[in-house]
Amino acid sequence: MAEFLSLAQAMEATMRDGDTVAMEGFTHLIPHAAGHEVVRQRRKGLTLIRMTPDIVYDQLIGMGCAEKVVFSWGGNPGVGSLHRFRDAYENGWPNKITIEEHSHAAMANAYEAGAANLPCAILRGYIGADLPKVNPNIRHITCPFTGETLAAVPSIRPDVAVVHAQRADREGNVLIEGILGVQKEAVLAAKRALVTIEEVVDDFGPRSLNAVILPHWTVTAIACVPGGAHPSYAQGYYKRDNAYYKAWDKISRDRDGFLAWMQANVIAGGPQDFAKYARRLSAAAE
Amino acid sequence: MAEFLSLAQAMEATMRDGDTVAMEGFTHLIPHAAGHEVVRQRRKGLTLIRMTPDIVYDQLIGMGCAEKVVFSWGGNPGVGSLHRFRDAYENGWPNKITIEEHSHAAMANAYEAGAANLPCAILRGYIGADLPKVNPNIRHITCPFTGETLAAVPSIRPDVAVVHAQRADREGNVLIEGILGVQKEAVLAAKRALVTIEEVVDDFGPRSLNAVILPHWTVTAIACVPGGAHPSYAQGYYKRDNAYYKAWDKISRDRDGFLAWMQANVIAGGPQDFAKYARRLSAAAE
Amino acid sequence: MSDYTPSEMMTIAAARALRNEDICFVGIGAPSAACNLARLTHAPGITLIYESGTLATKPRVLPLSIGDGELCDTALTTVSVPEMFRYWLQGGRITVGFLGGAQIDRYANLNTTVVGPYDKPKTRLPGGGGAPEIAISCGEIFIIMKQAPRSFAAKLDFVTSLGHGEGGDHRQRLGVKTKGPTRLVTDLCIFEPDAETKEMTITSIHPGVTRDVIQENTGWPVRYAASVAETTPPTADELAVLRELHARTAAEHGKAA
Amino acid sequence: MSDYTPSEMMTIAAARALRNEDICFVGIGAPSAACNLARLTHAPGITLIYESGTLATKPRVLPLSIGDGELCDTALTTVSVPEMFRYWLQGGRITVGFLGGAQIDRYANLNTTVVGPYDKPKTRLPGGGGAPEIAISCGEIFIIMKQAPRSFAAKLDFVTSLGHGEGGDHRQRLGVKTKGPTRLVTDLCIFEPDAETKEMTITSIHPGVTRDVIQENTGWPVRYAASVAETTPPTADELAVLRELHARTAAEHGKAA
Repeated sequence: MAEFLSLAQAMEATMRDGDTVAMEGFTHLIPHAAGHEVVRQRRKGLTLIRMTPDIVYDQLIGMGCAEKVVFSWGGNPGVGSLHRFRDAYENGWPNKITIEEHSHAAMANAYEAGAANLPCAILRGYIGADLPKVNPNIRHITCPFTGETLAAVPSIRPDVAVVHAQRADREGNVLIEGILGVQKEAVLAAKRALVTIEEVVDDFGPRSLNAVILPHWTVTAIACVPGGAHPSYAQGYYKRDNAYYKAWDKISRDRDGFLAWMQANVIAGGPQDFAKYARRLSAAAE
Repeated sequence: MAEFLSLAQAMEATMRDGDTVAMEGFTHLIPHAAGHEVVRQRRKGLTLIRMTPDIVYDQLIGMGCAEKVVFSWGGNPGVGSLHRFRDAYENGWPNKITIEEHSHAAMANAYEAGAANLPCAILRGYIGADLPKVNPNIRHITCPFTGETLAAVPSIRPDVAVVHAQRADREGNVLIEGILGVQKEAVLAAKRALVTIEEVVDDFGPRSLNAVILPHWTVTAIACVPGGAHPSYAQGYYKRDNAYYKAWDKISRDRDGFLAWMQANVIAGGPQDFAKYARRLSAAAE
Repeated sequence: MSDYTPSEMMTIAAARALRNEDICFVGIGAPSAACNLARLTHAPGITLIYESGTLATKPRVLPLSIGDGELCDTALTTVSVPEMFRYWLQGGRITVGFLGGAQIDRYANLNTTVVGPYDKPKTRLPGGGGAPEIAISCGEIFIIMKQAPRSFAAKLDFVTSLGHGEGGDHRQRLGVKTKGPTRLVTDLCIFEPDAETKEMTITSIHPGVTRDVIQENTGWPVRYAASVAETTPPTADELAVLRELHARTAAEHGKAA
Repeated sequence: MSDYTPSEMMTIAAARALRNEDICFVGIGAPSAACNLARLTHAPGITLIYESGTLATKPRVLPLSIGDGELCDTALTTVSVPEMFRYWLQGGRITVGFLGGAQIDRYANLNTTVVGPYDKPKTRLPGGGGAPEIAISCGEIFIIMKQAPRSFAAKLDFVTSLGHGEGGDHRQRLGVKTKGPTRLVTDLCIFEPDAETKEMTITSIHPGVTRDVIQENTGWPVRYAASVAETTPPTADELAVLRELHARTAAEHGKAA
């Protein structure tokens, strides 16, 4: 049953050191404010799962929160590498991390299977590709009807899912619209779910009969953090901050520069900072 | 690429004798007008697939169109038995039919797997139940990660899916809303798809960003048949004709009475009849 | 309040077992009446889900079918049927599933498939529908059925959905982690599974019902719990709300559900 | 029309291969420019799908990311990412998938994973993303990549996605029924697979490009088809539409994509 909490309280209530964590978002609705809270609360030893780890995971990795990353495409979209991810993986700074690498199709299916409470997902995948040679979590089953060999991957069952959404009503039901990614699946696959939102509304009012809504009893904690997806975006609220993604390349190249930036912008900051980032981009969103 | 045709032409273009056919609808949006067209065109030897075969399949079976029914719950909802289905299965009138019986979960998963172009679906199902003893299409696989035994069923891949929907735009994209059932999956799992609709609109106008829409290139033929779901209903257009469902029990009990009714109401009728049935119920739908 | 029918007593006794926090998978007929009665009385926060995909629906009147427009109109949202069975039922999100059946045995296994041999049935019933997976995926199962000697059968012709199997730890041995049938409410009494044997055992008898009548309507020698209560009769409020619900339903549909 | 860049020639040559009836799975960057150019010129009916779930999208400007709001705003509808990969990609609904990569070999296998050993990479690349299943599930694959000796490699360090494998009938032997890479468009020329060996073979050379330059930028001894055409240079219309698209994109994003 969803509880409305401050972001700090919501994080304390849902995420522990050593947890397997899925902070999802597919370009849209990436939970950046929640990521910063993880840094401020100095969580350690996390296994970070995400199809498309980008800046928010680069920040967590660089700050030493992670010990493993499960992913299918890791980069700063349209810009280049994730320097902190690479530095940790290749050089062990600030700590060594391991990786488990899949394809998008496999991870999307693995989240779907997690939401469906299955132990594994099956797909027609990875044929002729090298990933099964390096990832022991890609196995195969035989269709008992046709004899076809299909790829199988373990379902994703995170300890915590963290997602950002547009709105919650007073009961704590959460509405998501636009590019949905795998957020609904991540929440339903997880033991606990933290949702940050743009705003609380009395009720959702007139809407599609088939609106994408997470009922309040699927969510552990909700924190209202306007702008909480920045530099990602929230459809109907504000646009993607492309300049930030480009700037990150420079900020993150250098360990000291990275640490200084994190100190100034994350450790010394708070969720209230996100509203002003988003405000700058909201006029353009109309 | 969807073609707009008369119902008769659309049926000629999509369904052949001996086809495997899924005419789906979960209480809502059952394609009754299309079922009547199958009777008028005297299709034979069909394998009829549906989670919840009800009146429309009772009519097809009684008129000798079917040789097999694949289903998970067969009855006249809230009323009782399907007398024509039972007479065919138990007494071979007008011809012997065979059955393949599943659970709802298995069929829903089998449609889903068909839409996903997989040869089979896996589910945690049928445990402790007798259906696997009588249905050789319920088999098992072992999860390659946990060792858990899971049920497997073949995916459903019909030759033709027939569904009813609210609206199409001029390009032939089809919008469905309300109780969705397995119609989207049935269309995507099928080789050919016939969609009857309540109305054609210039475009769908403002709508949910995540509206349930079948793109025109997933549909073979569209026939505009207002009221075409009657005695089922179309959300936003007209209500379910509960009296018809109750009346069917009496009409269908007796072979001669059934044949006389079909002659008068189906053979001698046409898709244009459905608009007036629906009109009677549409005031109440507001 | 003595003027009520056995059917009303059954619905009200079933409704009382539901909790405000329950996420309930509702079947048509008596389960639907019981669940909505609970929602309109002591459990206003209960979440009702119908297999047609309607999540958290609050129908003003009882639906006649599992997919009435009323269920969709008053739902939080409506999902596809594959999603309903995958994410919500198999997903383990349902606390209570409500089942009925044509036949039940002493371990609350249910038959809604055939009377007689499967291939040459004496009576062909509608089939399992959602029941086989409702029976294993919901946290627990409540069953609501009128008692009669043929429907409360010593042996089922066909097991459509698992109850406690052959009793004892049979569910666990099959790898099933949910509780199974924890309550069977009839028009005569309430059964609950014995802690050890899992045989459905009478824990409460509805007012005015005798043990002889119960035995006459049960196809096996019934067992009673060590202490057997008398079911609290319907309160004036329970009866009023249930009757208003039926009256609204009749006015809407032209005939009581 | 002689005043155009090799990159413009590449995009335009790729766009021309797309048909009005195609259902196209579009990647960011050059594929996105080519697909939208096709839509704005000879293939107005083409259906563009991005893996973020946007079906039949018609962006006014090129997206910077695979999930820009513009893609969703102008789409017929947007589905979840699991649905995109299950029903639409694996579902066999896509006629053409557009890929690029860091490295390609003569059989159009692609590497976007690592340079050097997987466990101790010289360069760690972003990874496969959608490519492993795009490569096997789409009806055919178009590849768009600038040529350079290191990226057109004699041997890949890692096969991220299957092209024609080891050539010949290797795809069929792996049970794959789709065509695989049928066209590789570079800034210098166009390759198509040899009918027998499936080695990517040059069928058209862009105007002004010499065979020496092509070989200098290819890590294996290139082969030419029996008849090699000269690529038709960009038309005035193609160039104008492409440049307007980039100008609109620059105005929207502050910088050309």
